[in-house]
Amino acid sequence: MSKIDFWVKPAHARLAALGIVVLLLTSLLGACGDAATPTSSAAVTAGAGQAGAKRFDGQTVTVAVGSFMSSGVNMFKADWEKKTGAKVQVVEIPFGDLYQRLYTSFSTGAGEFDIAIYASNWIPEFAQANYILNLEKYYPEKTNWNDVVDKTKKLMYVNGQRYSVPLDGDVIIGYYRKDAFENDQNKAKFKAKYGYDLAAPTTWQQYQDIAEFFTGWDWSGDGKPDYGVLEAQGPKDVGPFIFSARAAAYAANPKTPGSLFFDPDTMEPSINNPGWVQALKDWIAIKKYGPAEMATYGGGTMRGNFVAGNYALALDWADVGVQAQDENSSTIKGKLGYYVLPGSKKVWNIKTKAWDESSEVNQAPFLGWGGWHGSVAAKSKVPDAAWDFLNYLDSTENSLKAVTTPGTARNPYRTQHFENPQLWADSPTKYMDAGPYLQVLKQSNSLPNTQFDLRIPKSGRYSEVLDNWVQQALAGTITPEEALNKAANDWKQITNEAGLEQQKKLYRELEGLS
Amino acid sequence: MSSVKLEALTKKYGDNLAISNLNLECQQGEFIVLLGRPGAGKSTTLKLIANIEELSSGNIYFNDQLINNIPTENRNVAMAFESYALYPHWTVRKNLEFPLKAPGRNIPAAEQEARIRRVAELLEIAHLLDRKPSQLSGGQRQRVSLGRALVRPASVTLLDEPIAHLDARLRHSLRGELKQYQREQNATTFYTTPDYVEATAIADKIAVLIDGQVRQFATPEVVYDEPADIEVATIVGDPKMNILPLAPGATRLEINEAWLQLPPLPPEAGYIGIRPVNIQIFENAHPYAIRGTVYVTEPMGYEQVIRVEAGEQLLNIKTLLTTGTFSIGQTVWLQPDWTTIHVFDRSGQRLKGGFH
Amino acid sequence: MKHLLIAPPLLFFFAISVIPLLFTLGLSVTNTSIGGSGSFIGLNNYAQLFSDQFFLRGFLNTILYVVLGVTAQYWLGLGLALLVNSMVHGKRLIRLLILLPMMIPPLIVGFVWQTLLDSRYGPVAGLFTGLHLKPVPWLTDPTLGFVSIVIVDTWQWTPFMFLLLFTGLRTLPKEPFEAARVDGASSWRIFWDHTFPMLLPASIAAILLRSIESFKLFDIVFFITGGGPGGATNTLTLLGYFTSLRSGNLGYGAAMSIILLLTVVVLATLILIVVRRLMARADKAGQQALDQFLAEPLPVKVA
Amino acid sequence: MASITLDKVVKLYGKVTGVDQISLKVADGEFVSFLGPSGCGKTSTMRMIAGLEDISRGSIFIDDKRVNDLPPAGRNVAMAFENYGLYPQMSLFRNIAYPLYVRKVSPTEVGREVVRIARLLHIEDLLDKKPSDVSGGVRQRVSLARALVRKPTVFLLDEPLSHLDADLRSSMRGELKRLHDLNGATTIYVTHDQLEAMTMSDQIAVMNLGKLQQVGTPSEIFNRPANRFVASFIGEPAMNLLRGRVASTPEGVLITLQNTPFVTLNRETGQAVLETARQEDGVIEVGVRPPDFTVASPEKSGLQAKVRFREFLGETVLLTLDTGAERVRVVAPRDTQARETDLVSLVPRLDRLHFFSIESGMAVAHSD
Repeated sequence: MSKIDFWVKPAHARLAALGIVVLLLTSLLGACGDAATPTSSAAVTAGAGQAGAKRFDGQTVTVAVGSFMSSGVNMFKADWEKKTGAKVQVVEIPFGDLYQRLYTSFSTGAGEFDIAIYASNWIPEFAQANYILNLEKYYPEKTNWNDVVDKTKKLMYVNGQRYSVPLDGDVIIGYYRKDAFENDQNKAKFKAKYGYDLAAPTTWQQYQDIAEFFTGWDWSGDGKPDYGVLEAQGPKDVGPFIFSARAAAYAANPKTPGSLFFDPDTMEPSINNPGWVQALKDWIAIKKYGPAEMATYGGGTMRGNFVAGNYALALDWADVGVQAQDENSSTIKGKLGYYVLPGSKKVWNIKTKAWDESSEVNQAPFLGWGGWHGSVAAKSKVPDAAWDFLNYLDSTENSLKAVTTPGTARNPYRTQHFENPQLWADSPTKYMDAGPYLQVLKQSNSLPNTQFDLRIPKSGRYSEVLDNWVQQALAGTITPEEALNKAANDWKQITNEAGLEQQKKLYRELEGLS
Repeated sequence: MSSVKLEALTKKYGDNLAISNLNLECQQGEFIVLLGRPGAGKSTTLKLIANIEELSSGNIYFNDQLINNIPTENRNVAMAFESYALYPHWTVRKNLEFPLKAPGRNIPAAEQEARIRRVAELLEIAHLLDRKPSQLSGGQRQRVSLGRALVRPASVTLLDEPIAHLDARLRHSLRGELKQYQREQNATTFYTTPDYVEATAIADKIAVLIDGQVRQFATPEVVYDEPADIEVATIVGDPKMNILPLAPGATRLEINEAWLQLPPLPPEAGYIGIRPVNIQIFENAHPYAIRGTVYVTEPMGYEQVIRVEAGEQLLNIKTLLTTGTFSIGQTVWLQPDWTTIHVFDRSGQRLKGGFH
Repeated sequence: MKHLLIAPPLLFFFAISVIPLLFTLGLSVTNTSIGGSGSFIGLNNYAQLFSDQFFLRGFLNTILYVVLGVTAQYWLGLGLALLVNSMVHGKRLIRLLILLPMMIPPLIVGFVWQTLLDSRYGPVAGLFTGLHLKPVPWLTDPTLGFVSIVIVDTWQWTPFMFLLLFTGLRTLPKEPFEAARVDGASSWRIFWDHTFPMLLPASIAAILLRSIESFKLFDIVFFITGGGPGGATNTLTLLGYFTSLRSGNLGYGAAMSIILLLTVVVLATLILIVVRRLMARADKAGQQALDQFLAEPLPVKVA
Repeated sequence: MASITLDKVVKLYGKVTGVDQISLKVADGEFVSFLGPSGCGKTSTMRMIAGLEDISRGSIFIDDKRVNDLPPAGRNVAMAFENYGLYPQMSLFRNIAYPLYVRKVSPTEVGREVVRIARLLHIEDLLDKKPSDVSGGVRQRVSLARALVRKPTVFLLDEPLSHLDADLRSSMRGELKRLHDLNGATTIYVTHDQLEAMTMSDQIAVMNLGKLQQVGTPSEIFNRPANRFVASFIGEPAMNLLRGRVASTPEGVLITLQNTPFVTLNRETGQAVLETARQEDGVIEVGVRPPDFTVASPEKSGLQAKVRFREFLGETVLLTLDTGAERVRVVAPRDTQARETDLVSLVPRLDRLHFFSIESGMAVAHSD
């Protein structure tokens, strides 16, 4: 997940699902669909086997990609074309429409796209429906497989087979304002008030204390009162990911693995258990430590505001780190500290229906959204070239180039990306003090209790329902308990519609249970 | 330059009969005026001839050839619309040129130019040739519209109230010139107007249209002197002809306790008509006269019109101003000149023959 | 022959309007989702709609947006139109200025208003603080969020009303107004007796157009509040969009569309009826007086 | 009832002068027409009297009260508009009643007055109709009724008949005149139709290009036009204006047209003509109305002319003739024998000749 809101807001809502419904809705919504229709010309030409010709001469690879990730593809396009003789046609699709476009294209067998670059959360659904190619037969030729971060590797397996090529790593981490935290006066004041040292929060309670502490006075020195926290609490955006990330510490119990979203034995939703309720209460509690507008912020607006400098704490993917380096919009370059998502000393146990309390902090970093992956369409007529292009995008050299270039929407996902901070300092990002940043990212990716996002089919609907009810609780119209109970209710219905057994089987498999 | 025959033309708009059983026949080169009140069917008749409106029934012949099924563009008619219908994006010259350039006309450029010149001079718009319609006054636009109809030779020229919006001076001079021009071109012309003076002045023959029918088709003199019925009689002439109803078999006219002996009339006579100039008016009691009260007087230059209430009637009298000065409410005496009366039957039809 | 000629356009119309409508109707009685085929579930979707708290809120919101927004836009637009119409100089410039909001893309409108209403940097907040008032959470309080959307919608679409009403005003004959002045009527009376009734046809057209458009309110909400907080500013189109096309619940979304369509039709009809009644009543008073005096013999001699 | 006085009234539209220094007195109860072609300033003048337009300079008095700054409602004038200015959304009843409603007259009184006026104008059966449902003639009468119902001190009528068809125009002309005769209210009537002005007015104020050309009774205007404009604007067909050479002879002052002697004037008339002509190369403009020529056989002495068109007008014929350089129109009895292309001699009536200065266009003399 990178750079721009999860729910991209297109200037005209593009309504592009099953064409016909759209006609009516279009007239009602006052929106107009202008979906680009790429021409498919994926035929393998005779030239492919001729002597002296390049490997994929005359082939055309059509790539469907979420529009804000396109530069991470385009920057390598020309080189690969030159090398292989193939043509690459990039179809940029606004993120909001990406799922529908891919699904429609795949399910109608239009064979529009050879490569889909999309959220790894959808891999299981597409793989199960045989929309995307099992890549096992290609993987032996991949030389840098081992270098991929473990958790990212796992995202690519369905039924023990790999279906994608990784292009991005997504984990949510915490940010704080190093400059404010290291100020002696602040430190003393904080200690006096809360009885412990001011430092990056390790529990959500500390997070809340710090947020409170930095709210309502001018610690940044710009003459206006500042805020303790900034999170993306707006509707229809990244809210569900941030909220799930907060819930993980309370609800991802290492004793009952794979129980963050559902009870893996019954497929009963977990999201209304006291762990989640606590997380929601926390989330509501920090509203008063941020600006009122926080209630409307998506990921993009949150990032833009945070780097403007009036907030002590934030939660986000790797993006805030990169955005803070841009001196044109950021006032906090070099003032940023990082931490693995705070944890909790109590964690809910769905089996005993009680809190497991401990002096150890339960940390459960959250791989929200999972990152951009590329798959080859099952119907592609040029699978070899498609694989080759994806592999090229993920080559050791190119992936490093991509993750250190701003605007590519690709974040580190290979161990080599974390190893050499100097490379980051020298890259176009000109990252200042990349060491701690990379350290926290790497750690978040590799803790034993790091949690995957919900990846079973209909994850979008689960997410939307959760968002709707959580928004109500945030607005104060209903209680947190009520909200999550209603959400759980709706989740049950969605699960039933999709087929409970089928969902359970896949959920268990993806969570590593059997 | 065709003869035209209209045979039992009928035009319905829904249930509304705009033209009913209209018949008319004219020779090549004749100047025909369709005279009638607004709504009488004048414009509709022109549109039927041009096939802008579709006939409900009836036949139209040009030169004895049935042309019912020939589309407008092939009828070779030229038409000036009352609403002008100029091309707003073209100059006056281009507007005039357009009919000459139509496919199949093949008029040499020099002749085109000569025709435009001639028409522009005739209509006094030569100095306006390079302007666009939006830069013209209403009267100028009407002249351009008229010019567009006159500029090319056509089987029939149709002019729908073509000079209605011009000032009096131009109207007077133009109508003579227009007729002269059409005569030179040997053009068959249909011309509509609600103004009887215009009609009698310009027409070879007038067709008086009432309720979508031709009531009388004759030379101006005949229409004026021998109107076919009461309605025709009251359309032609200003002020209107006075129409007096007669009791059945009456031998005298009784008004305001006085009576006038009538000339011998046929038994079917229902009305007599007297033109306003044919009634004498006296300020003092006069033998052989009926009494009336002045309703209003209207002096106009050398003449005056006096309306007099006499019994149920409001009679128009036209006389010289020197006859006397009358004021509203004054009692006067009237004496018709029986030698000039028109006699109509009960249905309003003219009775033939002399009665004096 | 002539009827044959209009057949192709008719078929085309049928194809682009009736068929999709029927398709949507069909879809609305299934549980089709974007991921697969659905099966017939009768009126379940509709039944569910009426117990769906988000839908009901969105429905109510939509109606309120239409009623409040269009009312505000109408009176403001009318006021501006009258003002500009009475100006002697600078009409062109002021007209252009008034029309500007309408021409700004919704994305920018959203950004501008978010900034204007921001409780930290916004000039509106600045104004409140300047007056020693507490800054108001325009976009984040459920009620105020709703009000803000009405304000922004009004800001953006009053120009449209203005344009229609101004055009309407300019096409009114001048003479009745001069006659009324000579007759001795005050400006206020002239407005109520003449301007307003004579402008009614234009007003009806403008109100109908804006009402139907308002039912489709989408972009401003999408960009400013995203339907929040807690669904307080949701509209039916926004819900329909998210339901059908974001979470792929096509059957349910189709049912929403059908309800929206029905509501638009019913409300537009209602508006027409109400306005017709108004027009009819306007002349009733005079009619009654007339009846009264024609009924009884008069103590005057006819001249 | 009231008198109206205009004192050097000027109306400027930007830099254009619409009305130029008009001074005029309208006596109490008079019917005065403002007559002139479109754009001559007659309507502007009336609108200034009504208060619908600002007065740029000068003063307007109603009775002896200066009304420049009074709004229309304060002047107690009633006006009928060229396009009637009816209230389209109101019934005819409400239209007529409106000025009374506005003045908060009691409903009983309103009803009585409206019906009284409606009967006077024969529209009492149509009062429940809307303006769009009735003919132009009825609208015209409603417009008048609305003006009459108020019993104002001044009536202002702006081309009230211009949109009626000929029949109706002719009968309404009479009705209006009678109405004025009956109620005697001071009336100002704007028209471009000389016939309307001639038939109805006590006084006619002829205007052109924003300036007052002549004020007088219809007879004065017709028989003694003050200048070339008035002479040709009044009377239909228009007066013939012919160029004549002036010479003094023992018998008197001889006018020659086309090198043939035309008339010899007596000393009195002749002197004025002679004096003007002396300053203008010996040339004068002779005005002869079309009925004031007699058509005689060509051997008779008179203006030699060739008939170009002969147009039948009913009682008379209108001849258009060429006299070499000029074109002349003559209205003659219908039994006149002259046909197209015939040569004739035109003999003028000596007591109906008018003489204008070529340069200034001002009347020099009238031979009556």
